[in-house]
Amino acid sequence: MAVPLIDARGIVKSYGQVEALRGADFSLRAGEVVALIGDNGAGKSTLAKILSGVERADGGTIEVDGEPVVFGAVEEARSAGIETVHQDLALCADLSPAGNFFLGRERLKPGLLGLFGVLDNAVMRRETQEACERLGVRLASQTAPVSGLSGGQRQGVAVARAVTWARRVVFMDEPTAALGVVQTRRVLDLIRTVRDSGVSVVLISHNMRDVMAVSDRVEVLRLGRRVARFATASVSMEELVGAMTGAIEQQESQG
Amino acid sequence: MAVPLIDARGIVKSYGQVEALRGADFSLRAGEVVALIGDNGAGKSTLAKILSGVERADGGTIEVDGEPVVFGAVEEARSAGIETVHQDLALCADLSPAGNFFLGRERLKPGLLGLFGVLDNAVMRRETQEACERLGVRLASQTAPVSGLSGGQRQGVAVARAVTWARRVVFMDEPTAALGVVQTRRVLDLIRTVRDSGVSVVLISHNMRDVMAVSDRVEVLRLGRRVARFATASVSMEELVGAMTGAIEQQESQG
Amino acid sequence: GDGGGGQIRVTLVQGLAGEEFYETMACGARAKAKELGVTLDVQGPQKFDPTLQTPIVNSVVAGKPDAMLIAPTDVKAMIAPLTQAKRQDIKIILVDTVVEDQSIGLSRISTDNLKGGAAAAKALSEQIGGKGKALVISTDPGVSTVDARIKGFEEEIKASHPGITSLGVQYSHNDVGEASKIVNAALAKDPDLAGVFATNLNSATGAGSALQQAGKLGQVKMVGFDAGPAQVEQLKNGVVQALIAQLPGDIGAKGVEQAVAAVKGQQVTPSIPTEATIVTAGNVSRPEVQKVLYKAGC
Amino acid sequence: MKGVARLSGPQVVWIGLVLAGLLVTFAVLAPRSFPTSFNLLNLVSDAAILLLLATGMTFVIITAGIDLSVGGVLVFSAVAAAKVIDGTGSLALGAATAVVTGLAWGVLNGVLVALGRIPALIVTLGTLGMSLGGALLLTGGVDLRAPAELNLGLGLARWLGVPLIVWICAAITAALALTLAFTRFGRHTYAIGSNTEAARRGGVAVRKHLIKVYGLAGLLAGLAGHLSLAKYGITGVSAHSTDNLQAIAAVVIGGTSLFGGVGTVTGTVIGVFIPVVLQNGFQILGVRPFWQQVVVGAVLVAAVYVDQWRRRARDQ
Amino acid sequence: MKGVARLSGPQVVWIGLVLAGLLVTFAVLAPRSFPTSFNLLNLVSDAAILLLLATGMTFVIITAGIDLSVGGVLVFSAVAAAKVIDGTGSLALGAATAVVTGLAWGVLNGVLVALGRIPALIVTLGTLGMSLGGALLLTGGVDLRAPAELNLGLGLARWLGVPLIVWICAAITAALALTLAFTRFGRHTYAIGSNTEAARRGGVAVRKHLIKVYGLAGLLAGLAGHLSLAKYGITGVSAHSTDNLQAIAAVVIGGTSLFGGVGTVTGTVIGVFIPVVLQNGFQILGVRPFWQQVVVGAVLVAAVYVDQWRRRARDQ
Ligand SMILES: Nc1ncnc2c1ncn2[C@@H]1O[C@H](COP(=O)(O)OP(=O)(O)OP(=O)(O)O)[C@@H](O)[C@H]1O
Ligand SMILES: Nc1ncnc2c1ncn2[C@@H]1O[C@H](COP(=O)(O)OP(=O)(O)OP(=O)(O)O)[C@@H](O)[C@H]1O
Ligand SMILES: O[C@@H]1[C@H](O)[C@H](O)CO[C@H]1O
Ligand SMILES: [Mg+2]
Ligand SMILES: [Mg+2]
Repeated sequence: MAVPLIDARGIVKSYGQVEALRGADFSLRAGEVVALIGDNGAGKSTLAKILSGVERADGGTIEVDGEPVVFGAVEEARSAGIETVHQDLALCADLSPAGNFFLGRERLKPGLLGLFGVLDNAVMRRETQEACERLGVRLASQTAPVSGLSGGQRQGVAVARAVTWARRVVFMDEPTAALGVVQTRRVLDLIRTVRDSGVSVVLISHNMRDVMAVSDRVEVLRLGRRVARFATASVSMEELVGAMTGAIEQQESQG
Repeated sequence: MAVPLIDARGIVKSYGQVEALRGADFSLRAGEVVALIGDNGAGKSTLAKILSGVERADGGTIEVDGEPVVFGAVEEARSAGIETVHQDLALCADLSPAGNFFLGRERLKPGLLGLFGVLDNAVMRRETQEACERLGVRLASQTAPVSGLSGGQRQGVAVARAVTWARRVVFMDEPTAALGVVQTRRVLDLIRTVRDSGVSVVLISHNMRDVMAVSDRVEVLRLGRRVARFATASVSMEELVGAMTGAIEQQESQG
Repeated sequence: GDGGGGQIRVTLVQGLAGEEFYETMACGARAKAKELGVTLDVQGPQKFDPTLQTPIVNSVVAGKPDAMLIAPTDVKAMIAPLTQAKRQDIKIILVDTVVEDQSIGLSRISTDNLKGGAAAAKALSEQIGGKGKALVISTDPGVSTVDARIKGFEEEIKASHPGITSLGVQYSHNDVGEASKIVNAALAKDPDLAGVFATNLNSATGAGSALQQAGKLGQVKMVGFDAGPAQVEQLKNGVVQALIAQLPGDIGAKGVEQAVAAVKGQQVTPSIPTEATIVTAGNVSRPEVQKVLYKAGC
Repeated sequence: MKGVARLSGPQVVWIGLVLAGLLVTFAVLAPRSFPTSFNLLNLVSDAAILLLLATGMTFVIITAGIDLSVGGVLVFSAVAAAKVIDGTGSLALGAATAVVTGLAWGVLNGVLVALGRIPALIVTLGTLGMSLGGALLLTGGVDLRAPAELNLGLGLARWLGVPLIVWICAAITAALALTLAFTRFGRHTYAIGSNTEAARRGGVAVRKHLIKVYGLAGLLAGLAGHLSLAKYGITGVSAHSTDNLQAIAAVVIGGTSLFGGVGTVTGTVIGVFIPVVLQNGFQILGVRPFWQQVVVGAVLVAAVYVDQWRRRARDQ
Repeated sequence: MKGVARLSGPQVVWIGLVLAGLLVTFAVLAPRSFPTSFNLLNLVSDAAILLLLATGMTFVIITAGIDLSVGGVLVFSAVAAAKVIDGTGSLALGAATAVVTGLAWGVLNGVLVALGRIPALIVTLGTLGMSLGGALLLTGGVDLRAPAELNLGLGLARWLGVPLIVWICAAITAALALTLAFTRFGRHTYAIGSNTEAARRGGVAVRKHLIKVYGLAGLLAGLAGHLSLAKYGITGVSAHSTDNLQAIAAVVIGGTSLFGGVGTVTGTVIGVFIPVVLQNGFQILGVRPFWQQVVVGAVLVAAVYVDQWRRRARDQ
């Protein structure tokens, strides 16, 4: 079997007194969609933050392509091809949708102006608009700051951004929580498209129907530990809920 | 037929160039659960904010119990018995769950200390914990600020707060977006319980299954206008989606 | 002090640290202290302000020197901390300024700022031929030394120079740029402005710059206070026409002499008035005037 | 235990240790001058009036506001008190005038901030100019003297060997520390600074509360004016231009964020004493004034760095 | 059109109208003194150096930071330049020294803020003391004179009748206004102030950028030091204690939020001129100094109120 793309073992993370992760494992292969599920407060977002370089683990090891890594900063995870849709979206409220979409990857004007760092706002606006429309998200104004967007519009921008830039893995922490019916369907389609293009997807979601619909495998977190892993094809919704709530305990089997 | 509890007509609201509401109508009777649905950016949250006194409409009329009202401030809506779970939750990140739960309604110590405005933190903590647990939301620490809570835990606090204090109406803007499977189920149950106790519920949600499960009626917003209303019992999910996306147009009929 | 038989320890508390007048005073005091073989510490607040000077006096007193030279920043507010110092048996010598309580200060060595202001008025009157509009630029109201100079200036104008119209005082908050703005606006309002009395260095610098920019140097006459190297340079460049020089170095040296005498139980002189000299381009190179110019560091 | 935590918060522990470290260092370096009751009493007495200003500032900054006007309000109140005492001969009336005048300026600040929605920085910069200018108009630019009964009475009075002014400032600071930590008033102060919009939606009367908070800061500045009149015997029209920055610095050193929502009065108390102790210590050690400026600046940064660093370490 | 909007933002329109209103009012009230080319040129010339400081401060405040050290850095750089010119006789070397010295102080601020994570207020309060104390140590507390070539050369030089110093400050301000509005550097500045964490997660090198921003503010303060040396002919060791507050006030009057994320250099330019025009106008009208303080304070608050109020009206 090929080396996993990401293999995290025994990840520990505490915030003051609260132990968010108590030795969590997680693995992901190239080109697969893995759903990461668990009850509220199970540690899913914390794990996603650690694996995308936003937070540092207190303990445990992370390997990417079999090589141990320590993500000291987001840039390092990003240059490893990892993008993330955070649950809290992490947008700059005062910037426009395009400003957020291209944040840290701004397009510059061609020629001399570009050398001075002058932004090509027209191009960035157009590309942002296209990416959002692909998700069915309509933006009333392209220049107004995102603080004026509706919840779903904001989430659309964040999802479109991550999907556009990811080269190897995209973490999606509740990417459809605020999206409308149509937009949600489009995101699920997009997840499949992305996977088909070779990028792995980690989907964090409380919507079991969505999980069943797009994932290849499911990993279940409970109280900061991985308590079960399933192939989606061979698991029922009841089993998933049981694993999350602790009604069903599965022995950890190394995959 | 009885006078509606809330009857809003022709509500208009613009933010700069963006017209969020372009003459929206909405009505709600005592003791019913009405789902307010619509595409992203349709104006649902804006309407909820206006009806709960958070924002002021640019035009249109609002009647409560048949009397025209102008909510100049949140306090006025609150004293009319209206509570709201906002989509952005509106919690004070630096306060504890109990601090948020009792914000503006703090419990004071009995006796002399109370006259000095001294808080009864123990009681507030206990009651907050109980209210959250009723929703299945576990809080690791009762004294830590809510900035450290997971997305679902925060939402749990906000929902528990609104439900506890509402006397006549509770607006719930995507109350289960971040909640786990069990917690979502509990909230739906709670909506029914609340309704049975005589409090009306306005549920804003993109989850059509939840809408079908708990609502008595559905009102559909599209591009800032009400475009359809249905009795839940006699509508299909396809019809709802059609109305939201504009595939199905319904003549406005006065209910 | 602590050491009993050891060296005599004296502390000088300036009215304002980092100001040429007081730094020159410190130089004079240091040289004298070296000559007499006593230890000298220098402290001073960052503003001429009793609320800032009080904690400094308290700290100095906690260190129990044998004597303290101090330029009190207020005639009244500094009485309380100095009384405390006196009770700790520290010999107090007042330099440059004084307090109202006559029992404080075994010796008082001070310039008469009132007289200095009057001298400035005379000098300015002479420069502008006894007639025209005159503007005063000061730092902040409530600084006793500067207030005294203004008072002396205005009284002298009123009493003996009927041809001069006083335009009153403007305050620069001791900011060069502010002083420049003030003079600019004054020139816009009164293009026939004849003279400026700048009560300290920063006021003179800002005013001078404004006059220079407006091409009015020499046309509008200026009299400044204090005679540090920068001011003398201004005098030589024709930015100011006269300076009122005090004798800070002398004051410092005499202060140390008196302090040592007091500690040793010898006779002290209760009051030593010091002179204010008018320095002009005409007399600046004379040796007796050279002597009163302030030293640039030591 | 919980009560103590609320009063000081974990962040106060480290900065408190920094202060303790400074005290020990100076005591070791100057054993015969620094740790004397004479010196420590002077330290406390020099810090007392600033403490009042900084305590008011703590409330203001926790609401994510700022008050640059305190020095001007202090002076204006002192002038008003001096005039009233002069006119009526009543010390009590003078004290009342100072307090009421301060309150009035504070309420004006609060109204402009809360109802006018003008940035607090601009409002209080404006009222700083207005109050100082006003004080100068009242006095003609000349410092007024306090009547001797005040200067020699309240100004010198002691109880158990400690100046009465210190007792007054300490008592008020303590009462306000408790208010901030344990009462509804304090809770609403934190809520507004944490998220004004959420506080409003939660039903906190945000505007009214802001007016009260700025009013409190003004009232304390007014009282500080009276005490300063008693202590120094003058109104000090030119002496308070850096009070605002000193108070703000004390609040921030004490762990309160300029962005609001967090902070304690206990932290502020420590924040008041760190610069005061540094200056006193270096003066006693005989460090030259220019070096003092350099060293105090450097140690201040280092002290807050230690604080931040230890806090972060704890959070991991 | 979009470009213009980005440069100034809608908020600048109203405060710009307020400034225009003030100019017109004074011109009408004092037609023979105020609107003369002599006076207007003086206004511009008085504001030029502050403009540099305020422009640097604009970048800093948009990142939700603050820089109290500008006055100290200005003085330190002026002293360094004066010493170097004195030693080497080279004016160019002096200018370079001032700029590099300012940059160094700014980078120190940036490093302490970005890497040390110490609140910017404390860092820059510390470096304010350090730079001022350092300047005093270098000069022994005695103001240094600029060499005559500088004072009479750059200090007096004009081009098209306008002082060269004004041209320099205007050109730099314009370049930085464009940088903030149209370049990646500006975009990242806004992003950090808007939401540091989101900027970090988005891959903006937050720390490096903050160091650059504080470095820029320091560099501008250094240059301001050199220009001030040329203009006033003196290092002004005691003359710049209110520079920081003046610059901050200008930035906030110009519509930049102390909480970061929004603001423009164009607004700051207007914010620099409003107090300058007020002061000049009232002095020309013959308003007495103490009244000036009162009236300037009141009009300042009113001006920003009009601005806020009109902006809100527009938003409805
Ligand atoms: N910054 C923080 N400070 C303190 N505690 C935190 C912080 N972040 C997370 N926690 C705690 O860690 C635990 C796990 O949080 P996390 O956000 O990872 O949960 P989650 O599985 O994503 O839950 P949800 O489904 O509700 O989003 C929670 O108990 C939470 O309170
Ligand atoms: N404060 C604001 N400033 C500017 N525009 C706003 C503001 N609030 C809402 N809008 C705009 O109004 C429209 C309606 O927004 P609203 O939040 O009401 O939508 P919604 O129906 O709740 O959408 P969602 O399902 O995504 O939450 C959107 O186009 C949004 O961009
Ligand atoms: O001459 C000096 C100064 O210039 C200072 O400003 C106050 O005290 C004086 O005596
Ligand atoms: Mg989560
Ligand atoms: Mg919404």
